[in-house]
Amino acid sequence: MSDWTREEMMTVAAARQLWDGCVCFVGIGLPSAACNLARLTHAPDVVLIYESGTLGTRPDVLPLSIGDGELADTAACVIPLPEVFSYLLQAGRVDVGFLGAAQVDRYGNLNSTVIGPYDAPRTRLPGAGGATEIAAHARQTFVMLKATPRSLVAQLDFCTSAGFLAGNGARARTTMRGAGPQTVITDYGVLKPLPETDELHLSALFNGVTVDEARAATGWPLKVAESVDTLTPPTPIELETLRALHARTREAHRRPVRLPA
Amino acid sequence: MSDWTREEMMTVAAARQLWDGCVCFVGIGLPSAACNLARLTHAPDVVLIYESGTLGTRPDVLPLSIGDGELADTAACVIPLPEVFSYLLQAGRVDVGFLGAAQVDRYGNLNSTVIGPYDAPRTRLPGAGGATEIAAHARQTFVMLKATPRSLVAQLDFCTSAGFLAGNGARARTTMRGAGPQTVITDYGVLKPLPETDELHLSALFNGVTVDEARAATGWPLKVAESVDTLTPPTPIELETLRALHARTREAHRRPVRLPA
Amino acid sequence: MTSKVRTLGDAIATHVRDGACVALEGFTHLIPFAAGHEIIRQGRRNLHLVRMTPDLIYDQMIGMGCASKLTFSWGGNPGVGSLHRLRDAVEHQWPAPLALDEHTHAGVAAAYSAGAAGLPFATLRGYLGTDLPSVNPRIRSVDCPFTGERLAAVPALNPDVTILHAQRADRRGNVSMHGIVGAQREAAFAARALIVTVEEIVDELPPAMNGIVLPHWIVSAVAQCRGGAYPSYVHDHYARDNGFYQRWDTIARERDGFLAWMNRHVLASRDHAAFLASLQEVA
Amino acid sequence: MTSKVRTLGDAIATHVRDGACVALEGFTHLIPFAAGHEIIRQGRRNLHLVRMTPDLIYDQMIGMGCASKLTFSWGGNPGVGSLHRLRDAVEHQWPAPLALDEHTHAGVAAAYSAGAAGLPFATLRGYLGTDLPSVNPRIRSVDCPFTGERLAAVPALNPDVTILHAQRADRRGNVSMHGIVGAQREAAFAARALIVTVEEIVDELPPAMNGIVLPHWIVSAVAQCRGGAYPSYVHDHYARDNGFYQRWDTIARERDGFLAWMNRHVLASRDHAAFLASLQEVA
Repeated sequence: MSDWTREEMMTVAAARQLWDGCVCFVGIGLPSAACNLARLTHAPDVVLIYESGTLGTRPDVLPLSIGDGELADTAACVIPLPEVFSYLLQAGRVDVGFLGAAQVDRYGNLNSTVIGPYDAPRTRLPGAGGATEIAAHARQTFVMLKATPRSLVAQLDFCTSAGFLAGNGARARTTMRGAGPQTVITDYGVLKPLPETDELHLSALFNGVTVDEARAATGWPLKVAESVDTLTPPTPIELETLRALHARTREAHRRPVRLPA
Repeated sequence: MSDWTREEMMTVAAARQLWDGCVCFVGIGLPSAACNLARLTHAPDVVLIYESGTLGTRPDVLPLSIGDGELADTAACVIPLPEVFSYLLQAGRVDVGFLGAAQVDRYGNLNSTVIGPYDAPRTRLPGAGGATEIAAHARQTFVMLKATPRSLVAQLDFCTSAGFLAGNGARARTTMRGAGPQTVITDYGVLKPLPETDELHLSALFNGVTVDEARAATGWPLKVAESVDTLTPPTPIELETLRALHARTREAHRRPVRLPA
Repeated sequence: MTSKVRTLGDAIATHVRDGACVALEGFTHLIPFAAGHEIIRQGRRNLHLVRMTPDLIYDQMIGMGCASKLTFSWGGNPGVGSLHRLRDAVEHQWPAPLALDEHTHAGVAAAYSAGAAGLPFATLRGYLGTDLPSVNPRIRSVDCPFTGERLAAVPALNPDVTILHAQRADRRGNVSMHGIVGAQREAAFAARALIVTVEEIVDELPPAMNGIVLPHWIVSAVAQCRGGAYPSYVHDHYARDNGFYQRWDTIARERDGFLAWMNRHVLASRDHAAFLASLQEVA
Repeated sequence: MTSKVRTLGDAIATHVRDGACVALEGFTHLIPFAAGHEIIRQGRRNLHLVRMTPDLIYDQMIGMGCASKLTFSWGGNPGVGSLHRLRDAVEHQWPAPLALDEHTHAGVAAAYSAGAAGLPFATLRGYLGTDLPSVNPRIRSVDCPFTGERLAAVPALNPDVTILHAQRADRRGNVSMHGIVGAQREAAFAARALIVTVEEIVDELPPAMNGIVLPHWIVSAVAQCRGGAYPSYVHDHYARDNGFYQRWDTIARERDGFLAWMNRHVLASRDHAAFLASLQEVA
């Protein structure tokens, strides 16, 4: 159990950020694993909201899509999608939103729209979905992505979701109510915004990762905290719970689906 | 069965205006009796919507309030009140709205707000409720009220719900989509708007009522159609159905209510 | 797990302050009578009451001097007639003047929805061709930035406290309701604090799928209060006491008779159970 | 009683014309695949497709040349990756250019809601600090007439036709659905015509209380189509075929392979039952 992957550590690091009872807007993939890991370990009363309108859902296995049937079956209730965005997000009723992106810049702004020019894209990405308003309205957001100089970039190709905009308090001067990206979890460690400038800097490293490695994976000159924490590796309970969750999920999704007759 | 009251004739006259399948926004009192009479006679598929959000309801007895439990039990579905006004009325999804009022003027404008000045009322009435937007958005409206020179007035004390405004096409020049009050059913007969001026004129009388009686009960100089129809008295089936409905209603509402323990 | 269960007295004392903007919502069904009586007993003053259909409980609160302002769209005794205490306040300023912020159902419904959605105003095709905008400066207009069309605008309603009655809650504060729901969900999401009285408190509500649930993190307190909506009704629990609504017309017609009734049945009763028992004595 | 029951072929032929604005809604659950295939079979062109989450069925319609414009907020294969046919249309104009009207989920949801409510535009706190307004002239602003605050505005969405899949309908055209419902009700009320495919048609639906019903007078046609949401799912009927979503990534990656698959399984199949049978042959 002492061996763990970087992806497992990302998930564990994200799960630890959640507190019991917090209301959390969950995305598919790593965030979904992290949120359910938190629920199955230290935060049994975390409230998980999937974009599909399932509130307070408690799936036994991880959903493959944001709208799997099990999310509806185990939810406190299922609400229409317009209400998810108006009554919950826009009204400031969500504590934490999780976001991923193709690109993040040093102020935590995100691109999930295009690589290259909008009108003649090199790569057309899926687009904003819920991210733009999660970024604006969740009381805080956590960003999760694997770090490369092409994902942690000096300049976004397109701004899909606002972080701290140009930094130095620019976000606080808008009508956005959420506090923005307070934690960026990469596969080398954790970035956090600096108090004055809002610039993301290296706050903590995974066990066994060096500052140089972090700098090499970051597309801007990465500022480093005076004392960089080293994150506690996954505990046996965290690792067991996460692996059991993944095993249950693989097992469930291996079951063949019969075509409707 | 050949004896009938003026109130019964009002109800029957209103019921006959409804066609099978029409979508009808129902008010409590005479309109509710008229709509259910239509449903129980010539219009079994009339869709009754009560303001409380009960759609396609089929009560066995007349409700005393707009939100009686039986309306919910027998409804196709119950929707939230904001949707009644936005998705149904405002969106033009209602064929007929029924309105009552304390005062109606010659252009079918209605007052249900105050008698006397608004800031120092002689009589404070309940107010608009749903009437203002029913008057604006139902494809057409039917108005029901007992006629006296104090209810059919030359000048409203307050305009709560728009009819034809100042007449002569004034309503058609607004953004209101409904065609306005196409029929006013009083306890002497039926008024309808004239094509050019929009002024309400006497179109039909109850059997046994004279034009002079109608004029005396109207607070403005009432114009009279070249040939005034006489409405067919209630048929035996109409009268039997209506009286049975009222009898069932009285019986149901006589049952004592036990206080919750 | 944090319990949201409180006594009704505690919930009102904690969340309803003098001068607060308070919405006791309910559309014929699920009207929070017990909570209104508790506000009267605790002697709250200068409340800004909000409700689409102020009915008997608001007549009682206004007549007992709790309110200085009313936002509403229809103020009557449904199927019976006038609210005499509301009329007395408006027509003769008794027991105190009552400022009116008068709308239509569509306007209040839109204003609650905007409040629930965290928007500062609501847009509607409303108030067209009427005198209401001329007596209410809170009815304004906005132009569509695409078509140029002029529409009505009303400010969002965000009560300091919304109070509802419902069928069930769990200890965590999740609330389950069914039947006619009026604008209660919107008034709940729009509120800064939310108190819900319920017929029954259970350990944990089952998953509700598309059923109506007020999720616990928008609920400030739940209080068990059997019969808490009487004389209105609770679907699948008890029926509306239409006779009481009719009798109220007589009880409330004169100031003295009204005060005597309120003293005997509301003020002299410790809580809602005692209130219901006092009515049994009369019957 | 007028029956609204039609064959799917008739319903599409009657209501979906070349150049129409069409929304096939569904959020992971209840995606109207069978109806999309029928549109492809009938060879519709120049459609303006609308959907929050264009997924495989829109990938297929775009790749088969049905569409010239797309209003959307997230275009991917959920949990898998890209929609290759959508990307090919945007990146290389194959088989035809595709104009984008790009929004966020909150924006499309608000635009459907405004359309359902008969309003010309929707207001939201949206698109803040992003590049989206700079590439989409249909994202504008409106000032609150009470606070002066500037908010985003989007034009209402009123599709010529909305197409949904649901669990049940009755002959009159009332439709009953449950589970995850996305923005389907709003898209239904916003539409000028509404087609619903269902797993089952019954003589008369029972009273639904607070359940989700599309009332018959907003429904243009209902068509029975078992399995009509496959490879998405229908709560209480069949599960999502996650494997198909994964295989689609390979099928749709190259133009030739895509066209061969569409020819064999969609164009060569008379209807949805034949489509499902053709997949069985492969398996």
